[in-house]
Amino acid sequence: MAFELKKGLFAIDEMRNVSIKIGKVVEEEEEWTEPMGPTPKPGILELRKWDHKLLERFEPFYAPMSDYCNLCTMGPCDLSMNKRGACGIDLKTAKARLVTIACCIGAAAHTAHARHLLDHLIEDYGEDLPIDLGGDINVEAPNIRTIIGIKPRTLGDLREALDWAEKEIVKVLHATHIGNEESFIDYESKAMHVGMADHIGMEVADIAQIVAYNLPKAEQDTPLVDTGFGIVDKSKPVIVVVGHNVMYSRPVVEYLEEQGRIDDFEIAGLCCTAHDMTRVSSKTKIFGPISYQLRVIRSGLPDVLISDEQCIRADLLEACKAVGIPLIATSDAAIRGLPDVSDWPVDKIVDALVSGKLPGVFLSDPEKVGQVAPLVAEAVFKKHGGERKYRFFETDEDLWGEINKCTQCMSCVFTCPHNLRIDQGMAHAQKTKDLSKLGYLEEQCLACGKCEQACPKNIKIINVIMASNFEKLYNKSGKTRVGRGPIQDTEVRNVGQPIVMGQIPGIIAAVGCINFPDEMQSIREILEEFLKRRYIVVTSGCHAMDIGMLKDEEGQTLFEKYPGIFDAGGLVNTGSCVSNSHISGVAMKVASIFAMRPLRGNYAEIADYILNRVGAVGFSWGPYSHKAASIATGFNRLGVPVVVGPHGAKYRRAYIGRYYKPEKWWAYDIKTRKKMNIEPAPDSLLVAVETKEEAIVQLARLALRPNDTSQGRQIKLTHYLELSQKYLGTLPDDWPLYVRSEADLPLKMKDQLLQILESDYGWKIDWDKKKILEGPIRPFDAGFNPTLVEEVYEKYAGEKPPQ
Amino acid sequence: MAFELKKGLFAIDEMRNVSIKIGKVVEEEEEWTEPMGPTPKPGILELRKWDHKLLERFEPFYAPMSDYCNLCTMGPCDLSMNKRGACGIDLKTAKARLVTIACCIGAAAHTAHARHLLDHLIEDYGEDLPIDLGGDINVEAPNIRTIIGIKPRTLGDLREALDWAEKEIVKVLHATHIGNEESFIDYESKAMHVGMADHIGMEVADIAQIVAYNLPKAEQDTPLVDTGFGIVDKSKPVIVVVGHNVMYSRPVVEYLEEQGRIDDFEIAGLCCTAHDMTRVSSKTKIFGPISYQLRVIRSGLPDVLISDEQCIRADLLEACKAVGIPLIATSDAAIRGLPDVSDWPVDKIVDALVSGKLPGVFLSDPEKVGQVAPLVAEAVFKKHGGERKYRFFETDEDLWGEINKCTQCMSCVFTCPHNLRIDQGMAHAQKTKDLSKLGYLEEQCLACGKCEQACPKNIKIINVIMASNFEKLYNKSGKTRVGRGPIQDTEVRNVGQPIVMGQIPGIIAAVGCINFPDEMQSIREILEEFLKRRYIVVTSGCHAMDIGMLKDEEGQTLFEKYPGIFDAGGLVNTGSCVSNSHISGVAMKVASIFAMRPLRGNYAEIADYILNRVGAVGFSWGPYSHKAASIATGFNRLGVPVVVGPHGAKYRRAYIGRYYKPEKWWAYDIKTRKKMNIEPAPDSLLVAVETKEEAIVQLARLALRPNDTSQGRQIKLTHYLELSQKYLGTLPDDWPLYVRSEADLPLKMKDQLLQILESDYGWKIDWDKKKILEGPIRPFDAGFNPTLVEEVYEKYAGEKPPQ
Amino acid sequence: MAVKKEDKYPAARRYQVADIQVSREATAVKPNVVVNLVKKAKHPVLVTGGQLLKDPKLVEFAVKFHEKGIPIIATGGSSKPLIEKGVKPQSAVFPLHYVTQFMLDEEWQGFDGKGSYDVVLYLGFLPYYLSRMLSALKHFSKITTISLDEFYQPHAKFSFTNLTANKEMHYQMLEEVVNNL
Amino acid sequence: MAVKKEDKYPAARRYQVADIQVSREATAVKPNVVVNLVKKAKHPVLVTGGQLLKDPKLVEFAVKFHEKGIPIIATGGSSKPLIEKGVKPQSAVFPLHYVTQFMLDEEWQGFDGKGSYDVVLYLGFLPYYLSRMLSALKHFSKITTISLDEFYQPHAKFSFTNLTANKEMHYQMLEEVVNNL
Repeated sequence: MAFELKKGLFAIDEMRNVSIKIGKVVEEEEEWTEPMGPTPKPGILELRKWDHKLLERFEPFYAPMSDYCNLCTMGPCDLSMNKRGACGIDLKTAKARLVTIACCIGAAAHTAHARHLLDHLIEDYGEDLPIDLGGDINVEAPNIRTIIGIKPRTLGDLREALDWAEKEIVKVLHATHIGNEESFIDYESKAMHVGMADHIGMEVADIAQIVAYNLPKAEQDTPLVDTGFGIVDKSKPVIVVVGHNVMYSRPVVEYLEEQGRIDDFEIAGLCCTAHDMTRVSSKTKIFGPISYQLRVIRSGLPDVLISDEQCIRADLLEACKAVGIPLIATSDAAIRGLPDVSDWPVDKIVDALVSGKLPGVFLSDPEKVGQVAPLVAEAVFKKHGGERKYRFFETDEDLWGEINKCTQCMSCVFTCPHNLRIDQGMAHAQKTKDLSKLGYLEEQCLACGKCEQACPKNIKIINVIMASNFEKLYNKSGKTRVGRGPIQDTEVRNVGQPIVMGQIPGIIAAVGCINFPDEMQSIREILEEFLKRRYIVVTSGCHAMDIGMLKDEEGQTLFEKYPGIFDAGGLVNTGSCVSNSHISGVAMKVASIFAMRPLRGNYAEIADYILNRVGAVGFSWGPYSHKAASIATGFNRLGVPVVVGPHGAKYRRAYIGRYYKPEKWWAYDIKTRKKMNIEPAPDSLLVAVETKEEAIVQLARLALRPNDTSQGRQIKLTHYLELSQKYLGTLPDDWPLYVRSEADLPLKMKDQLLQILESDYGWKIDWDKKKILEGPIRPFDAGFNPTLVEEVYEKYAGEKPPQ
Repeated sequence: MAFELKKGLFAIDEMRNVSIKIGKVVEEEEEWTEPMGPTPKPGILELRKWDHKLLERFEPFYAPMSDYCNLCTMGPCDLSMNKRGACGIDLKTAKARLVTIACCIGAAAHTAHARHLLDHLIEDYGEDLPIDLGGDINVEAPNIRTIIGIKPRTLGDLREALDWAEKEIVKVLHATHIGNEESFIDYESKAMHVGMADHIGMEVADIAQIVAYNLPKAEQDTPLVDTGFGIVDKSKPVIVVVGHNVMYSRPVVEYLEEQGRIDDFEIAGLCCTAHDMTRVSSKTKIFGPISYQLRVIRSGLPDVLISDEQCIRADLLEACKAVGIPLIATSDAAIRGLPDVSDWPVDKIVDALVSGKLPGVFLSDPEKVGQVAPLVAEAVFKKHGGERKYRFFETDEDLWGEINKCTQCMSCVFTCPHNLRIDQGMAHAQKTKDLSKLGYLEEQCLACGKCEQACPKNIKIINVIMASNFEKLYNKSGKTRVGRGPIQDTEVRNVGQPIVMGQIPGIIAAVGCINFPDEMQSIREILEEFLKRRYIVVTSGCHAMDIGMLKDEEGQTLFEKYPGIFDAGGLVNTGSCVSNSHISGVAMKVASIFAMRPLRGNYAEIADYILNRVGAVGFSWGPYSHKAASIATGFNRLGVPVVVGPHGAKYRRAYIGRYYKPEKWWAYDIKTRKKMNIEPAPDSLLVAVETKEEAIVQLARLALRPNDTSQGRQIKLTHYLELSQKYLGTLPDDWPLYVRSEADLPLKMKDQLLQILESDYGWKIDWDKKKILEGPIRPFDAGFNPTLVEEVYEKYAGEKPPQ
Repeated sequence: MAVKKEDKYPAARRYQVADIQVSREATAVKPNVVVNLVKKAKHPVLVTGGQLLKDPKLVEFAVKFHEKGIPIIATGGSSKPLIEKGVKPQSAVFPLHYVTQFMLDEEWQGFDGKGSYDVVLYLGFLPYYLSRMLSALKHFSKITTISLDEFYQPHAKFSFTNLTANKEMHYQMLEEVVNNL
Repeated sequence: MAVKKEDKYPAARRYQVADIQVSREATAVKPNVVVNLVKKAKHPVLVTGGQLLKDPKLVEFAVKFHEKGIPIIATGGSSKPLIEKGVKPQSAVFPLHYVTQFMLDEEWQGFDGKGSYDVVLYLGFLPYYLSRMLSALKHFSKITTISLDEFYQPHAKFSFTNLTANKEMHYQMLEEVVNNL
């Protein structure tokens, strides 16, 4: 029995004029017995000590893009050579401030996304909609539990987490105002704080949409959906969605299913909305990531385009106009200057778009989007009768006309993010009539369009490149496993021990954008190396859809070759950007489910646990966005190192430790009650690598953890050494640092390695027993129980930590 | 009778297991009868139509500082000549995005400030502390009423407003993420949205501190406090506070008053915390604005320094260390890399600081700050026995040694924000031994210190300049009227009609920072022109304290010469930065109290009212901060134009209308039911002027409003024309635009002006009656009732507006 | 006296070391180039700024420009000394910020109604303030902007070189321009 | 063959038109300058990057540097072809990002323990990746950085000019450097 008191004045029995004031009444059917940890809803200060520990070890590195600061009117200021500006800030601190702003923007993106979605869903489904992520999930919201200290039971409960995130983002943003922080270390601590908040925003968004829209609930065997440029049946009207928030376009599926007409249309998506559409209905398809936006639009394939928010091209309207595709913008984050038609009747909107009276509209009512888009698509389709307007070039002459304009001035090369040698492709084509050199560029091209802006001859370079690889591009298709959302508790239970003990050599979390340094294939090659070696590979967002369109020689994508299970050799797609929270979440769940560490309001202990024990490594081969920056920074605070591709160096800041400074590498050992020197594992939290070879070796390297068992260390070192030999042609320089005893050594190489340790490093070896007598940083101890956190030490050791 | 239900499980009578869910129960002792307007708690969309109206007329102007965008790793991108970057954004939109980010930072500053303060005050005073701003204030929170749609009665009620502001800031910040908005107009609308939110943040902060700390409540005759460099009695220990949030340092006063020792110390402040300290206790003093920070620190005057947040030099710790002043940082927005000693006992902290073991500490507990600071100041004072360490130079030889190092390489000149001719000052001194040229620079110098960073000879240029004006600087002292907070309802009632009808020629709101283009005196000269002409002048923050240290020939400051009343010829200091909300608030109160326009959730109507009727003009002679940017943008959305000094052009964006495009200048007239052409009054919302002469003329010009009565217009034109003649040497070019009938013409010049209208402009004049027959944009109509808002028209006209 | 000695011609050192985030820097020009540009212009104009209030020499030069038939838009209060010397500026009340906004509008017919200005000369401005205006015109208009101030202006299309160390040379260069118009 | 004809020497066009927000641009140098810098260095080192995997000529040149006694830090997987050619790099496993972080530490003794490197040569990098590292070293260290890549690197202290249009000239210049060491 329940009754509800609404907002307003009310009376109990006869007691008029009684005023009742109520804080928050939680419906506690079953009390959560986990005791509250030290830092529920932490502010900037609560975890600063933890951050400073990390930052002392993993020292911030700054690579300024601009030597100047223009942020206030006392400037511009020349900060080169670490000079100070008019406000007194120096270059490092100014860059740390920029990074903090970027992380605020990234965290704000997911948090505002979550807020929109949650408000909308509560309106539609009620705040009491239970959070049910399926029978295999008891730890439903590890980030929220750990950071906020609550156990959300309903949609409505999620608001408390979002309130906190918004408050903290605003606080940190405040600190970026001129004349606040003067320490780059404290800016980094703040960046980590909003990075952590980002994971709350993401978790709220994904949990809310999973429960309200009934997306897959941690299923391992979600369907495989078509992915790639060549996926759509061109004989149907094509509806294309682009963006990162499915709430605006989901009603399209709903409406068409209600009408029984879903099979009469093609619904395909670009970027994360594509992922989430496939989670709504596996009848939808994935075109590809942001680098496919201009490809798809200029191909003329879409009959209508629905945009929502984030990572959408800022010339979308112009691009659509150029090929006559009506645009429906839906999110107030990206209104695109369009007229707001949200209160128009459906037929008036459809007419305006089909007739071309309006090239695009802003329509914030998702239900109307659901009706308008199919009607527009069908009408536009009928108009062109399947003969779409534009396909890069109408004729071959047009293509060659463009190519022949090129004078090899190289303006394009010097503005291309990858310095692609378009000049050479053009020259080769001009000389030999062979398009293959241009076509090969398509495999690397971001289709960002800057080359066209720079070209003095106004050559449609993107179209030339796409047309030159036309066949291959149109045949690009593969399969993506639909995003499953969270990892099951049972899966965690199964793999917790092997992960923590090191027998599963690591978790590689391949997430982020598409700013790869190389052909797209490289991401597949890197990940397969780890899948074959039975690491767990988790992915999401753009990386997941890229994997989904890359086939091996046998024509199979990784999703087809490897199961969707969270276990050794599994390839898990969690879903869209916001599903990244399940990756941080699963690290927390290992601590909670396997090691019984309490999550509730207990962030530092959990992060410390993960840093020392969980061999998870983030990998973002092509990061470019602020979201990627804040997600990574959130992972870093949680003790998870992240390897980024070479463009990632442009984030300006990395966290790289100096292995050669022994004083930086220590832990309290709860078992021996000593402060001990430890191996530098991992020795960085954020590092940009140049090549796929380097990426592979670093990922294996950074999966090492101080708490590895002998067996685990042996396995991890085996992979590390093998991969180094394979890709670097030699044993890695630093491998002896990770050897605690002979049991850590890869079996097959044991003698050889002992020899090296003796001869090159002067270690003492007992050759009879093949034992190491002297040399390692520390001896192996099976009971080693490391922590960097004084409070954690005290909690488990029952005494103050040693000095 | 009241009882309270706390958070948790509870039962009513016997009904165990009943669960009660309650939304929000408001204690409504007296119902607020004002009906809810159309836009309570508006999101980005609700006021977009209003923004687009403004932006259509007051077209955004962009003056890029950098041609490049470096915000994502696909860049850097060359956007020069409005090219598009890798994400598709063009230069204008990229700059609009930067402005939006700046406004988010500004709004976040005040909002986070408010949040800290409110959380702290609710803890100390309880959420039920009533909002009582004195008997003369019924409209207690005009911004909150108008924007949020609530009438806050207690501290606790303010949370609802802050929750909204945080949510909206995060939403707008989201929109600045790569790949969101593609329209600069929509970015501007978002900048206006957070600018408006900023006024909520400010209003909450100031109301909360007024009621909790019992600051002056709209009193007209608040005390005058000492202001300027030469204010402190050097024979006492000197405690200096710097920043913008008084909650951290107020306990110093409290503690010393409790101890009965307040007179044994000097407590003086820099920046807004100084203002708010004088509101706490008029025994405290004001050193000056941010440009006085290095002056004060390097002079060695302080015995301890307490910093909080915003606009504090980012080399504060280094500057303090250099002269041995212990630093206590208090706000988590600016921890400055210092160790957190908040849980140390007081004596341990005092010892660490006095002994110099720690050059500074972070101490987040305000009560402890209150005890530590006096103890430290006294101990330090005892140590040096009144002989403070440093006074720019210990000896004259030291000073001349520095001067003689100068080679006139001019590196300083080319890095100085004002291009001050330090080289000439140095050369003159070298040649003639006369320091006066260097000393004169002190009057203009921001003391930003960039010159020292650039000097290849490492000359202590700041110290040279300060020492060269030593006498004058040390004698600089004046009086500031303590910030009164809001304007009384009765004052509004008295001046409402003359303001709206135009008999009070305008309200000049001089607010913002100290990046003046000229000697500081210029601000006094400008404002006195208007005070003499019986405009209302309102001020706050740095502008208010600058006015307080500038004396006229008779040695009087404006505060001593003009009363603190909100009436013609009054000079009102509202207080610190956050007190700016009372300036937007008073414009709203004119609409509410005088014109009976409902405020509640009714923003567009109120802004439209102000734009057309209230001749208020913001003036920021030296703006530099993000806060200033967002405050101004918030004023702009409210229909208040803002004139900024020349450095303000570096905000990159202005809103400037084109008077010569008649189609842009129109209004619906509710009386005649017509859409009419109107005079361009005002014709810009944000404009940077170069000189004080220009500032004066523009302020008078922008105070014109379409709804001026004949008498009002006549008065306003009289001032405008007189000032133009005085400062520009001629009648302004555009004066005929503002003439609706002969009654608008300044009496003394009437014939002359009619002559000009006939001969130069071809107007038809009836010379017998001295009447204008033909010429004006529109005839004067006493019942003219203009609005730009269709809904407002409909509400009052009872029909759809004409086309 | 004309500027002749090449070796004495100062380097184009921009007014602000940090204001150089530009894709295209102003060409530093000598007086004869300015003369040629103005002579070829269809609708040239001189915009004067508030620094005329501080330097009477600049007023004198502006007057000479006017005498040579170059119309003047006076900003920043510079109209006052000009009017006192008999110049009638095309506009006196609009700050440079307005003037620039108007110039960004290709349809604007100028204060004299004779169509848009194609060559705009600047004299007597706070360098940082002028810099922003020149930046706007560089990116968003086709107008040829020429700064005649003592500080080299990187965002102009053409600018006098940096003459801050040699006021006399600055005056000489201005002299050379007005003499040859 | 040495580069001789002055008029054919290409302009120092930076690798990325937008990466020029710099207070100090690299001096574009010819091979003999590089030779002199290296000869005068106390502890020079060549850092090789991942582009050696794509251009065997670069590997050859790196080997020649090594033969002339310049130690090599191999990054990006470049160790593999180098080791195959008999070179033993000082380090193979650390990416350039690590190497740069180590170099920023004045106390670092180098991979060989012989003290900090004073002159660092770069060969075979993705230009945008190298650019960021050079920027860090420019602002926060005293190291003399020299880029030998085909793209001119504005943040280096010294850089080969832009040679992208003329691969042969690039090879010739490298040849000239190694021959004269």
